[in-house]
Amino acid sequence: SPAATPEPAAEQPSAEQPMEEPAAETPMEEAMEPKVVTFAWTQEPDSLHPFYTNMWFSATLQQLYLCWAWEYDDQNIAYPNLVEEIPSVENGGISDDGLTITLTLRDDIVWSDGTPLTSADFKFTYDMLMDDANSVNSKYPYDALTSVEAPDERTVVMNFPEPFAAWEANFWRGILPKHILQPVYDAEGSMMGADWNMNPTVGCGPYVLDEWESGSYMRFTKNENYWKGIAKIDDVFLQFVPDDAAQTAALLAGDADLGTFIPASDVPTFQDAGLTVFTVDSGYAEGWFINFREMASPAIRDVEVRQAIAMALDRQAISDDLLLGLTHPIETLWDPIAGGAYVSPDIVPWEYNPEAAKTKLENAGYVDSDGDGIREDLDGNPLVLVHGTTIREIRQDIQAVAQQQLREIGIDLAIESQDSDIFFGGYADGAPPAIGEQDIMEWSDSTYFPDPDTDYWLCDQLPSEENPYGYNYYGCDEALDALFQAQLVETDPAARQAIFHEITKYMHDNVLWYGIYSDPDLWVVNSNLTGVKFSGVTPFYNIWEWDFAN
Amino acid sequence: MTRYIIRRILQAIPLLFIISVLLFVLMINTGDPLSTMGGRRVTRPEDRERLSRQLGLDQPIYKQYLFWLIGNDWTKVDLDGDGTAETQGTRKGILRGDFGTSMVQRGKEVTDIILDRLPNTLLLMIPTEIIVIALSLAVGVYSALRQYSATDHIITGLSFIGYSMPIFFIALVSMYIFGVNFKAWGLPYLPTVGMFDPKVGKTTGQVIQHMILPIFSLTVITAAGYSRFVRSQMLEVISEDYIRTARAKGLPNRMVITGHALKNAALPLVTIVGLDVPLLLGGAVVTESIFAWPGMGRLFIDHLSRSDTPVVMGILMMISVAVILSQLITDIIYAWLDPRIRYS
Amino acid sequence: METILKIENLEVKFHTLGGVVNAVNGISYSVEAGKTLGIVGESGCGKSVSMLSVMRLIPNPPGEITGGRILFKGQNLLEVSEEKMEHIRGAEIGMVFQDPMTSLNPVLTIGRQIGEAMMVHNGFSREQAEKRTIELLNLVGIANPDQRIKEYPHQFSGGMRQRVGIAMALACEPDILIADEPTTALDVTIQAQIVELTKRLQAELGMAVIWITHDLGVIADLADRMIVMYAGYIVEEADVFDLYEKPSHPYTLSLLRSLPRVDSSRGGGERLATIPGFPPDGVTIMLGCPFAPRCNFVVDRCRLENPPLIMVNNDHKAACWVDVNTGKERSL
Amino acid sequence: MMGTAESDVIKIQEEFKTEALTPGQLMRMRFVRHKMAVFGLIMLVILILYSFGGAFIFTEAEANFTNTKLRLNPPSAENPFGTDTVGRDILIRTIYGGQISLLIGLAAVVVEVVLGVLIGAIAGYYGGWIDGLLMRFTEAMFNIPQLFLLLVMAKFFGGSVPDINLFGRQFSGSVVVIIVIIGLTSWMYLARIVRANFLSLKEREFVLAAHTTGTSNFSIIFQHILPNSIAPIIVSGTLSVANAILSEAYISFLGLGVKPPTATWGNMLEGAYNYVETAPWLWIFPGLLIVLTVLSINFVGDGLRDAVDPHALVDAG
Amino acid sequence: MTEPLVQVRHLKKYFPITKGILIQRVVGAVKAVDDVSFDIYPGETLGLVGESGCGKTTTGRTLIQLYKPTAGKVIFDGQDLTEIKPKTMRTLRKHLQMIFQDPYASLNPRWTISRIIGEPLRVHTITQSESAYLERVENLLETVHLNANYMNRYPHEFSGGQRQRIGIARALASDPKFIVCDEPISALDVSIQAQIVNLLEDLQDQLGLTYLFIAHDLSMVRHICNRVAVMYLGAMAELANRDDLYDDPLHPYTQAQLSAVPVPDPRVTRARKRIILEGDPPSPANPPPGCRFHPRCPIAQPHCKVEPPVWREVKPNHWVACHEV
Ligand SMILES: Nc1ncnc2c1ncn2[C@@H]1O[C@H](COP(=O)(O)OP(=O)(O)OP(=O)(O)O)[C@@H](O)[C@H]1O
Ligand SMILES: Nc1ncnc2c1ncn2[C@@H]1O[C@H](COP(=O)(O)OP(=O)(O)OP(=O)(O)O)[C@@H](O)[C@H]1O
Ligand SMILES: [Mg+2]
Ligand SMILES: [Mg+2]
Repeated sequence: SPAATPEPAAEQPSAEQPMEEPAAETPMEEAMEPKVVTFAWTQEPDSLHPFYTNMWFSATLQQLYLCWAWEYDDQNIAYPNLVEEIPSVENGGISDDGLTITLTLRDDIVWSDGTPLTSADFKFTYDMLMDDANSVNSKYPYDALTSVEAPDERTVVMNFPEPFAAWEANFWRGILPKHILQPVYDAEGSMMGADWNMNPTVGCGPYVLDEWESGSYMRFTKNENYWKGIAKIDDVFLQFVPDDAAQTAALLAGDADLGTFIPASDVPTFQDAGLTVFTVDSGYAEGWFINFREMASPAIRDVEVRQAIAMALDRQAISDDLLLGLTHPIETLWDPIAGGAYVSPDIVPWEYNPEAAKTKLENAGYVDSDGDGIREDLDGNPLVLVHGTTIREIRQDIQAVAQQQLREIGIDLAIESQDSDIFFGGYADGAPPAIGEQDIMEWSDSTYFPDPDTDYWLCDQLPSEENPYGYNYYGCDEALDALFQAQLVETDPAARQAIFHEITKYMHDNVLWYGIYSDPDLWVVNSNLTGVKFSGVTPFYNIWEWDFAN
Repeated sequence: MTRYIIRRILQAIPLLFIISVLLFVLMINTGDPLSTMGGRRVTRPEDRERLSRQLGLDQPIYKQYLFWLIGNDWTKVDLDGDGTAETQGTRKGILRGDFGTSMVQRGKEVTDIILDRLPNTLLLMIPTEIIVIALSLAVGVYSALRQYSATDHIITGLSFIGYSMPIFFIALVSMYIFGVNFKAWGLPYLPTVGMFDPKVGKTTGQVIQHMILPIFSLTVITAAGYSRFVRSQMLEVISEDYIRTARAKGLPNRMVITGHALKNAALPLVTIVGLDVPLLLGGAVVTESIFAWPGMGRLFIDHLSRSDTPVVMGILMMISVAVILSQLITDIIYAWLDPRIRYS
Repeated sequence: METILKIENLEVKFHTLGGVVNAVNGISYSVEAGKTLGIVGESGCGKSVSMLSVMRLIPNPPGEITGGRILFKGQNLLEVSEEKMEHIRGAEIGMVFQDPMTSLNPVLTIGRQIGEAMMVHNGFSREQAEKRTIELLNLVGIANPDQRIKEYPHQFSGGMRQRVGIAMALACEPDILIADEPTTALDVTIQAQIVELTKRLQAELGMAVIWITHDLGVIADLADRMIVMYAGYIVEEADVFDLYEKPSHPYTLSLLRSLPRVDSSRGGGERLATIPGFPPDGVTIMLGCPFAPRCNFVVDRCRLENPPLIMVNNDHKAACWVDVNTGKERSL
Repeated sequence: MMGTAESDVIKIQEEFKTEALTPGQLMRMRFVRHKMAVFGLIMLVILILYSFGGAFIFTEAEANFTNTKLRLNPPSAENPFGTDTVGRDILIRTIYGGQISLLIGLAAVVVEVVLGVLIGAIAGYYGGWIDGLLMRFTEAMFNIPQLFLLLVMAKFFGGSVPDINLFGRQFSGSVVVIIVIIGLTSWMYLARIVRANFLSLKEREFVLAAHTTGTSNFSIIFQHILPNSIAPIIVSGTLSVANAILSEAYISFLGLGVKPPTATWGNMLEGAYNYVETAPWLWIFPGLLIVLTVLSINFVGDGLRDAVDPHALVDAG
Repeated sequence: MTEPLVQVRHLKKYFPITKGILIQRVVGAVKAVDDVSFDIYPGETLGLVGESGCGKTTTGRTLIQLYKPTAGKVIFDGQDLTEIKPKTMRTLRKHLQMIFQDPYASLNPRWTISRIIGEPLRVHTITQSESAYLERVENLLETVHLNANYMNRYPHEFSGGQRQRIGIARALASDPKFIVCDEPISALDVSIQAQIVNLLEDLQDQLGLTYLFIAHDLSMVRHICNRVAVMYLGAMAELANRDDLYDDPLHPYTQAQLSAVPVPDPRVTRARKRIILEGDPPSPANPPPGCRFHPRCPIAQPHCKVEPPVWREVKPNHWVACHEV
């Protein structure tokens, strides 16, 4: 992707200039006129408490007002933030048996109100997460620990019952300020109702929340106590816009300096208008999850049919026409992760070849015996598959295209779409994917990015009466299950990579997951901003370095 | 009168009960607020199971309703999933003024969420309603008095069109003309989204500018219906016997219209307005969505789409109460204006 | 005797979907000052329409006065300006309507409704009007008038409302009071009250009264002169005693014969005389006399030529080719 | 003597009986004089021809034919109404969308009328506590703004509904859902009208006469009262069609309506505000068709109302 | 004297005034008919007169069980109608018919004449075949002097008088013994009233019918009835043979009523002495205590205000409810 690699470094020096120029003319006014960067935000965060929201539009903001133990750079490589260094076997941070991880905190880290940030805050964070009274959104991965200890102010010790390969990508994403929340917890028995959740005016990021007017805007102002250096831009202003069109308009008009989740179709317009577009891999991939459970259509459980489908969809056209070439077709869920390091090099991508697909179906015994254009199996059952997805324009567009292209090879795709809270509802709610009503399910998903782990295909995650919330909507494949179980406890990176090569090859060739396109984050930024970099994990990791060029 | 009011309020209780049960059952069986809690990923089963217990979503529906209605501070709840309820509940229930807390904005009081938005909605709706009433009275009466004149035909035609137009269409068209095209033609154009331009800040001038298009759209639609109503009322009234009596007394036409016809014709409008006013609290869902007005309508849509039962129920119950109160107030105003009711 | 209202060849039509209704077909008569004229006729024969024409209150559309003159104190009311007409209505001609339930404005006080005409026509102040209103209510026999002027029509019974209607019509002391079936909706005992009241008021105030009714009993009590209408025509006009003694039109004659009387038993078994058939609908244009199809005295001429009002006796006119006393065709 | 007199009566009556206009004739006359109603009727016929006749020129496959290369083309000779986000021809989609929109309008009203008439009739006829209960329920439904109720219901029924096959065509199951929920949320007004009508008709003397005769309640309801309530039901039903079409448009506009690939005028507008500036043809054409249809139906409904209402003022124009 | 065909004993009909929504509370009652007793003999016409709202219609309708009586008995042909089973009542209905006041409202506008007239035939399966049915309808039309060719027309094609004949034909269809005529002529034009009255009289002669003739036109009642009952505010004031009542009314209300009736003869009517009653009748929801008539009565005495008068037979066949007679 051409726009993916801007050269922000080159612009760094120029950042100095505006500071001086106006200062010389009107020093008073310059001091009073704050520098504000405006974000056009199409979804209003529901909460700013890191454990009460998983909303992307909220989590993304955490680098503004919170801090993680380690964060990720624009290559999605972790670098130490609150810790001296990232634990490893080599530096002794990880015990040889992989059951203990020890963190050593920096000595200069403080909360925005000046209170030092210590291991007590880490321990408090763990305690809060584990306390049922708090009803946090997710206890993962902390429920995999046996305990967290804080032997001294700067040491945090994590104890595991068994090795946990994916620790780096999952722990210590946001530390809670004990001195703020402990009193609330003590008073109310829970931190759920704390004012801080919506109004985190104390944090440890480069900014702190200043004001949030529901439905309108949110303003962050710089943290004067930020230990890495005070941010150059005074305020970050989030303007909530109702939809993509409003966002586009605001960006084009210069009313906003930054926008995200823009429709691909608007990208050329932005580029023409001189705005910078960043394409940042965040591990997400749009794909078809195939249902090969026993309630699925017999046809979709036939590998030949799946392979035929894989050859029948012109994914390149979708990327080129519907997504204006901003992305590309992919083969596995792991394509966007670590530069594809987990994808088997032996994979041969599925080519768009309707004729071959037809032949494949023909050979597998699916012929159109009644001349209606739809093939039937040997028993005369027509080849009808149900494709479901959530309500989103691009997905519904892809459905329409797929329906037509599959019809060309004689497969009738019945398409349906639901609101995501219904689509992803549990087994007990009768949600279509959970109960296995749909043969093909499309959405965009990721692993525990940047870690390749996922437990979607584990056999014990099959939804059922007993396990109503199980989220393996696809099926249990013993071989695949074994591979996924093995990588989970494999702490040697190379060995783990090898397992994933096996997984990806197996899933690709059997078409258990069919990739449509890589789903990177798109950021549109005012070209006047300097120092702008994005990470796929911690997008605003260096926002304190951003500034306005003249 | 006080007895009448008390009786009416008592009568409202079963009504509200039916409404709340109906809506609650619909909402509880609609989508799962937990399913989207994982953000862009599907929520983990362990978390779902735990949260549904901790938020009480695993309870049978009648219990959920009961807790919503009267709270659960009289009983214990099982937070840790060991099967024994050990923690004292904290909810007070809607009857004691506790609308609960939002599911998706965990910990945030529904009351606060609503109160954040209500002023914005009222800011849009009250001027609209005032303009609509004034406009439709003027237009309706004028049109009725000149029945079958060219002006009447034009007004009737226009009001039919306004009445038949989905609000989103007029909103889009007005956006397209006054926002997009006026800008393109270099004319002074109107802002199309939000309440104010963040660059300028939330000044009165800004807010007024941003109110113009939504109010315009709402007015076109509502005034069309109202003015048709006023016109037909007026036509009906001027064919009444008592108008003939007034004419037979030799009153000049103007007095007949203003002194005798207008009050009778405008009276039924009170009922219509009374029916509509509470709906204003709900905001114009569509208008607010299109113009990005941070009001109740958008709040409703946002929380409905995430199955946030407490907030959705809060909004709907607030509107229902408002509807009932407003019917009561309408009756009182009507009685005050209409002697036939006042003295019976 | 002074004639204050003279109607000449009045013609009124209504344009309806079913066709043009000829409601009034060229009627002429006059009203003398201080006297009571009774107009009787069946429903739909044009009684109300002819009176509303005098007030120029025919709803237009669909109604239209297509011909004739209405001379009130010498001026043709069909030609005066609307403003002038407003001064005549209420001030010089008062009108009482049939249905006391609907002809008062439900949302205005009785006091206001009676008083406003005086404020308009006589230039009274509010206080003056109120004072006079109280007097008027006293006059029409409503107790506690100073209380009741603050009340609304629905707080009055039917008979009371009709009294209010009369007070309203009399407010500006008109020269003519037109009463359009003012007692039809009322019970006999109440009817008797209103009749007595009207007689008393006429004696006190000396205005002319036009009393429309279809009840030949009530009018016998009240009228000085009588007009009988049928299908938009006047078929007979006479002094009241003359008319009942010597009805000269077959319609009047049969009507009187078909009425039972409360004061005498005609004994069991005696049948009432009947008028066969039913009145015409006003749309169908008929050749000849409109009553011919129902008439016992019908002769050939009746079916061809509509008879004019003929003086049959001194001051007694009838529109019939036949002399009902002899049963013979008149020689005209 | 009596015999002859009375037979004369008959003879004379027959002779002079003018052909009275039947109520039906009068209604037709009043309707035809209502110029806007006639205009509405003609427009409606044109719109129906457009939606159903158009199907003889274009196939449904063409309506759903995607060509990603033709994405968002403005109106041109090949695509008179332009193309949508996946390159489908908007003209053809409005034809097929029109069928569904009109179908929804009509079918929803059938649901509405059945519910409204049933509830209104029972409440009005039996009165007492049955009436109290039903009317309380009606009032409760009335108290929730219709759009809100529609949205909640659309959500409630928004799970997976299998496609249906009708007249040899495949429809998204959500069409049925939308029909049902529009019907479920709009019967209250009709129920009130019917109830009021029943309340007044049941006291009418011909109904009392039927009671005197010993006629059963069932016959009284269905043979005496209901046929006499038809006029207001038809008027209200006609106007409801317009409302149902609008309701469909509203919920589809908000994304809770009929699911693709089945097009409706409403769901063609979904997300239209994203294209106010960039692709106005995407929303102008279906939007205009909705306005025209609703307008025409409202005209016709208004004409019908005047036609059946004997109190309606006589139109001189 | 022969046995009465209908015996009405202490008949009461109160219409509850209710308030409340789910649970209807009765807060009062319109005492439309309050303790009324009288007999109707076979073959006679009993007139029932009184001011508007005094309960005439309610009496008639309660009598034939269109309204369920609040209390009292109605004995028809030896059977107490208030106690028999609904099913028996339905079969009995063919003997009890009613003619209504408003000829426009009393015929179903959507039914043809033959269907209207034939409804009792079908309900009581009086005619077995379609041809018998048609024949009977034709007969009935002829009985009321209407052309049988009109059978397939609709009510709107007829004038008021003709419609009233259709109503009468329907009432006759099931061969009733007893017909309640509720102001059958008051909506008709003067020139038509006599036609209908004559028809009713002829039918009575031919078919031996018994009528309860409700009217407010005292002149017509005098013409058609054998006996006359006067009602005031839900109760009986006086009941006597026609000439007794008209020539020698005992109750002050009857006297006032009779004196108020205008006579279509100027000489007579102007010579008559009128008793003009003060005020209007009170509301039946809240009747005055004691004698209901006392507030308007010219001869009221103090005890009239407290004590309700007894319904008594002061002369043979002359009943009255007044303290002062
Ligand atoms: N507004 C109107 N539109 C159409 N026709 C009318 C109207 N007013 C009166 N007519 C017709 O004019 C004719 C005369 O009516 P008018 O009201 O004068 O009768 P009437 O003698 O007063 O009868 P009633 O005793 O019923 O009051 C009738 O045939 C009637 O149908
Ligand atoms: N169905 C009913 N519900 C409540 N009140 C009723 C009902 N029917 C009659 N009434 C009341 O009962 C009283 C007697 O009414 P009814 O109709 O019997 O009088 P009426 O003598 O027949 O009068 P009219 O001469 O006007 O027909 C009136 O006050 C009336 O309002
Ligand atoms: Mg009249
Ligand atoms: Mg009656």
